[in-house]
Amino acid sequence: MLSYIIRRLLLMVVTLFGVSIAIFLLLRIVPGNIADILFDSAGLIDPAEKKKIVADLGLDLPLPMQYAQWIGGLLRGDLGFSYVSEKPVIDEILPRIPITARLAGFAMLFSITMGVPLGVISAVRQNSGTDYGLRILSLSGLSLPSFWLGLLILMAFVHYSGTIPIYDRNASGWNWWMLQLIPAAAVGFRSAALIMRLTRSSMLEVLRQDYVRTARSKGLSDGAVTYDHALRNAVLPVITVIGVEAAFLMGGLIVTETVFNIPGVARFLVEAIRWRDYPMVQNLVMFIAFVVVTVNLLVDLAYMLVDPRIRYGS
Amino acid sequence: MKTGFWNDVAYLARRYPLGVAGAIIMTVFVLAAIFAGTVAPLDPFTTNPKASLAKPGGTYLMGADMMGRDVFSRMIHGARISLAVSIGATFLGSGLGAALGLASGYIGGMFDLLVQRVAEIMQSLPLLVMALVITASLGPSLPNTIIAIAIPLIPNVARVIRSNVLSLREMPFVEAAKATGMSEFRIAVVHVLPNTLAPLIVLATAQLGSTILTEASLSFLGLGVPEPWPSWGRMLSESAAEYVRTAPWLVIFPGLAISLIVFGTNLLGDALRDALDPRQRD
Amino acid sequence: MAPVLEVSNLSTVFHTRRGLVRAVQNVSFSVNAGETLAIVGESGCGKTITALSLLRLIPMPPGEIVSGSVKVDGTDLLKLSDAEMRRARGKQIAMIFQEPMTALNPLLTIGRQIAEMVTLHDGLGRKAARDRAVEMLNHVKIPEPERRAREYPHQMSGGMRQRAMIAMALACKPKVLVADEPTTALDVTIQAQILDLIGDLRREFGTAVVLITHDLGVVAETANRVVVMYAGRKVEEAPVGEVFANPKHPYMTGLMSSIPRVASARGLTGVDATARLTEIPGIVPPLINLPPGCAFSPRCTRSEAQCTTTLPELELKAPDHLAACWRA
Amino acid sequence: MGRRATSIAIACLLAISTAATGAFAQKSGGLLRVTHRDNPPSASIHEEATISTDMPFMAVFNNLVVFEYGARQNRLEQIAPDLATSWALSNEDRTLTFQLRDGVKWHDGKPFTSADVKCTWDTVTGKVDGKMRKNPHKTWWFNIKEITVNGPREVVFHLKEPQPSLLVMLAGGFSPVYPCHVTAAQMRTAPIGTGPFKFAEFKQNESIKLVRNPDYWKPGRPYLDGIEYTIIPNRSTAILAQQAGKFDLSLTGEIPPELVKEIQAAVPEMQCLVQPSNTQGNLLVNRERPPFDDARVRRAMALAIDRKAFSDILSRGVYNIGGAMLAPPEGLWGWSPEYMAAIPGYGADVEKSREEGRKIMRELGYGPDKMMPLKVSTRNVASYRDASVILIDHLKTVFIQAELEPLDSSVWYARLLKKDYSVGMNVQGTGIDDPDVMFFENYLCGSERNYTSYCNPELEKLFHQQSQMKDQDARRKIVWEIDRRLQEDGARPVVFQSQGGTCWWPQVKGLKLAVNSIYNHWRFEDVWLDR
Repeated sequence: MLSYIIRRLLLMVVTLFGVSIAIFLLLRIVPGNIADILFDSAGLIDPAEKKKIVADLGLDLPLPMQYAQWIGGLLRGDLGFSYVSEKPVIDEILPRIPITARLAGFAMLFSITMGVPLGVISAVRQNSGTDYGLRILSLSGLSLPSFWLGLLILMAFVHYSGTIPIYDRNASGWNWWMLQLIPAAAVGFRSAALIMRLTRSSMLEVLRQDYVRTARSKGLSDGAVTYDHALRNAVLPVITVIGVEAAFLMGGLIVTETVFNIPGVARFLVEAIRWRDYPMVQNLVMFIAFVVVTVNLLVDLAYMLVDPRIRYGS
Repeated sequence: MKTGFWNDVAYLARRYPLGVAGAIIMTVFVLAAIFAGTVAPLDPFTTNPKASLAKPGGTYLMGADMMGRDVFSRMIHGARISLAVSIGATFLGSGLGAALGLASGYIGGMFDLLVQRVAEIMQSLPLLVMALVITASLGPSLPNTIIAIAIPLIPNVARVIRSNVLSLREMPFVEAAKATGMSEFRIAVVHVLPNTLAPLIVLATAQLGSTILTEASLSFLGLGVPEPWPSWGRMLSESAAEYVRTAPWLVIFPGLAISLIVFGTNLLGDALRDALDPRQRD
Repeated sequence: MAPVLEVSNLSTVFHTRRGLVRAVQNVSFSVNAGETLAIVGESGCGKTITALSLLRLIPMPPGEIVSGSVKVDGTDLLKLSDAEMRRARGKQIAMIFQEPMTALNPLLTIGRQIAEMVTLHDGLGRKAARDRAVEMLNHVKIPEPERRAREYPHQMSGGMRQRAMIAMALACKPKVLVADEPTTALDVTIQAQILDLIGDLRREFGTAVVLITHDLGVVAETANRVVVMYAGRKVEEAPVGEVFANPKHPYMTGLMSSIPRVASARGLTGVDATARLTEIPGIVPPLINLPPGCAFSPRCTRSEAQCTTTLPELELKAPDHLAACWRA
Repeated sequence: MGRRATSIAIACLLAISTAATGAFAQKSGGLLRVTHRDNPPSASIHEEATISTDMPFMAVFNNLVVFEYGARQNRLEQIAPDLATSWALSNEDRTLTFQLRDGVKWHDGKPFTSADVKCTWDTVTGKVDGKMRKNPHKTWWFNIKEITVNGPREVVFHLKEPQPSLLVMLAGGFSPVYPCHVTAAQMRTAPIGTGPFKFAEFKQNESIKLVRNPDYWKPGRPYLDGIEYTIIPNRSTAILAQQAGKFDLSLTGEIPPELVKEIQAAVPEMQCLVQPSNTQGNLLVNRERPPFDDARVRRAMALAIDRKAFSDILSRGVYNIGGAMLAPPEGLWGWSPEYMAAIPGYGADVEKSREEGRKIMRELGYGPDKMMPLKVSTRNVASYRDASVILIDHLKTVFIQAELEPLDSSVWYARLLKKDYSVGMNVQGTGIDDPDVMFFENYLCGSERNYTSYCNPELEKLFHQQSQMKDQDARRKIVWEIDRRLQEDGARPVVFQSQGGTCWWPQVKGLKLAVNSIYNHWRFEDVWLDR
């Protein structure tokens, strides 16, 4: 167990190292740098001034040196300064993390609390009207563009209640909860649909298993069979998907944060890419990659915890 | 022979009614895309100041956009773009992924290790971020959008195919082929590849819908297929969304089209999965 | 002595898209306390469906028990409400399955799975149920039962798992035990141990055992009576000695001739032990649209015109020996 | 019809402002909540040329002089004191002397002196390296020879030639006085000024916050406790949020005219003004690259353009049609309608012009069966793309089959600079409605923003001539002539002059917008909230 975790942690380091090289190079393949963007925003180019900025920011250094500078700083905990705001990157990123984390957390919570029970219901009532209804609901969850959904939600709110559920850092009480849950539902709708589908098919698979028949032969009630014996087994693949979704969720977060105007890391990242704000993008992507691999590790550990076959190694 | 085929079709239709619905939806869109030139009543690019934001009905079946271009005609031509993006990206991504997965699973060793690491690295970069960076570096155009959406698909496909290949390698018929002295490459292509096709098709169909959604998201963020090409994502984002009160048709029709075609691919994908991949069958 | 289990005219069908599958048709048999009845036949002939029908574990839909009765101590299980039936399962009638690996829930400890049974039916508390589980494991001769109770199925060998399965099935001392191919998935040496265990417990608890198997060797060693099934119907029934000594139905004859061990092991007559091993040509027909006559006739070497047109009734062909064959 | 919408809005505005000044009931306090469209590239007004920086940060500063607040148009005749209490011209109008206000303090407590003024203009003229990253308005100050101080309260601008318009440029929002003792880097992130509001917070992509300067030199001002800009990149979200009452005011010029109508239909009490947003759509033709080195091709292209169609499609006819200078009635320097009607390509009969264009193209060997292929490059931004799409549509009428090439913003200007394009569609902003700003920035031989390298020494003489003129009416005649020749030469055909809307709830009082610029009225010292 311990050696497994150590092995995984080592692999994590390798992956993150790969990510750092990938994002570093990717950014520099993209045409234009911060100097171009700054001049674009001012509507002119004076080659001399541009050259000066490039030199000031060290963008004329050879790539390996730039990379070494970045990674060296990162290892020392120094993330450098944003090219755009000229403030320390850490000060820009840190306050935004809780905002996105909350949104992602609520979204995940929403998708699990909606997806798993509905998936179970759908499976238990296979081929009934309820099942068909729920399957169509989950398929539409996978079919609606999330920003479209978000826009429709905004529009409906303004139209019917005269309020707009966009981010408001001064919100409190009931209002705060609304402002958290509405975007979370918009972004979590897709994951909920996915989890529901997966729970359903996994549940159907499990319900066909011999041990479910055994459980029924023992005289257990349908409820006990479904929730105590079957569901426990059925959620295993769902857990893995939650891990995979963590990376996918990021994409949904970007558009949802845009629609609901939430100042989180996801939208910020897109802006930073647009501005070619290398220190910002590089460190943000590293952070996101770190979260993704950590979530994957945690998911695998959770899997081990739930599944004794893996825990004791067979 | 022919009656046998139709019997099979009839059986499949009864067995997977939702899949048939999906297939019909897809067929309608594909036909619209192929015959866009004949089906569309108006030129999708011609602007007309007098028709700006015209209401649906009459000449403009689904209304006109701000530029006075016919929404219906643009939707039909948009089917071309959306299908080109989704089919192109899925083919490209699944093809490369399958090749990589096959090679990785079959060659094994250092190569496999390397491919796995790279796949892991790609999977820990958020998909939309990769697509954003790629479109930004290649510039917005139809082929570039396809590439940008295809690349993030690769690792997932590669992984599935790889694990498939690993289990196939142990299969008796592969052992048997080895015993007859067949070359490794030939075994890979003749015996292993066809057996990975079923999961590949299932996976690819599942991706079809999500590629359309990714294109729509990219368009929403100002990337994706550029004007004047009428991609649905482009049509319902940006300026269209702003006129939602006076001209809701600008947002509703393309949004419905996207939802419907993705819905169709999902229905079809489910049915294909059931039919082709018994292990995942409901 | 009145039989503990009395099954009469049991018929089970499946409604499928291709048509009605008559999986079990008019099957009747009875078992006394402490006795073993074996149901034999090739796979696909309706044995397992019969077993599942006894516990009403047929998935409904598409399955349906259309007629008959399953009486345990005079109570017809088929007439019970769902809740009453659940109380009967495990308490009145329990079942063990063919594949001990998949029949046990991989995520629950053995102890918990046994304890669950006794908590449910005997209303024992947590601690008491746990003690009972350990006791039962001890009973089925699992060494270190305390430790094993805390283990998961995958940590045990196949034989051990089947013992645990038996412990679970017998934990509430059911009157009837249905064992569906309990040894098929096990090594030969383990098979004998398990069969002995079932035999011992049967005697000890006075349980009536219905043993489903295709292995005539097993039948010969453990059963008191034998029911032979083909294509969903009972085609022959007799005490074990009688059936081996004097098989009436060509299907039974065919089965016996494909297994030399039976003959040689028991030294029974009627089968030439030295004869070449013969297999019954053909396969069990699909149970949709069965021909009007004897379902075995297409494979039967002794088939004649009547066999293909008219269904033979079960008749006493010898004392206490029923068979359904025109040629017997 | 667009004209009418504008004039109604103006009438509305005047009504409010008279009501506001009439009743002496200004209330103090309150936070003014404003929407913002994007993240300002920095907080330093001198380094930026966008409303994104100008509007939120103008209230942090003071100028030497300002345009009279509440005047209908920003013009030379209506300039008021700010940090300068008075000014005088001498030495044949080549010396401009300012007397500076006493007792003014920077937000960090340091006193404001003439050195700060000298410092600011020495930096923007490039005389001193102030460590600014960029200097987009450098061309405005071409005429300044030297700046000297005469004690802490007097500063003197020495000019090369007389230039009345210099005051106009000094009065604009882009000409704040910077503190000498604060670094350029800090001015970009946390600026220090003398203005009515102090900089409080700038969260990237999130919000900008200003708070009341209690020590403001103008007694009793400002009324507001603070101003908060919330950055909402999605325009539909921003508009919905304002309609829902989350914001009092929108970023100026950001709401398309068509949407202003929509908003006012939905919320009748919302006050809106549609006015020129000081940007214009230009057709850029690379006159060095064949076949566009042929003046006939350029002329045919110019003849294909239906300016009214652009205005109708992009704004339901609200956009102005004119030359380089902003058209009347909002603009001071644009052609009168009668003058314009006689200019080729501006006539009412577009079909006639296009027929002429087709004739030219036929002579060059093109026709319906042999269209000239072309790539129209533009920035991948909605306003640029929409205009390009219309342009492409119009070019078809003169046998040109064009294809759109959208370019990432970072690539766009680099391509322009390298002249790596054939035909481009550009949308260009101008800070102040003044010919000096327009001509010297965009049409001077060798100027950085002269993307098409149009160079006409004869016309350049006229640039200087009009710049030195004192009589503004006589000057206008020359400006019209220059503009006409620019358009006839196809230097950079102006396709439309954009307008944009600004909306605010009626509780926002004392907001007075001039109609010929969006950049110069955001000091907010007279604005108050009636809540």
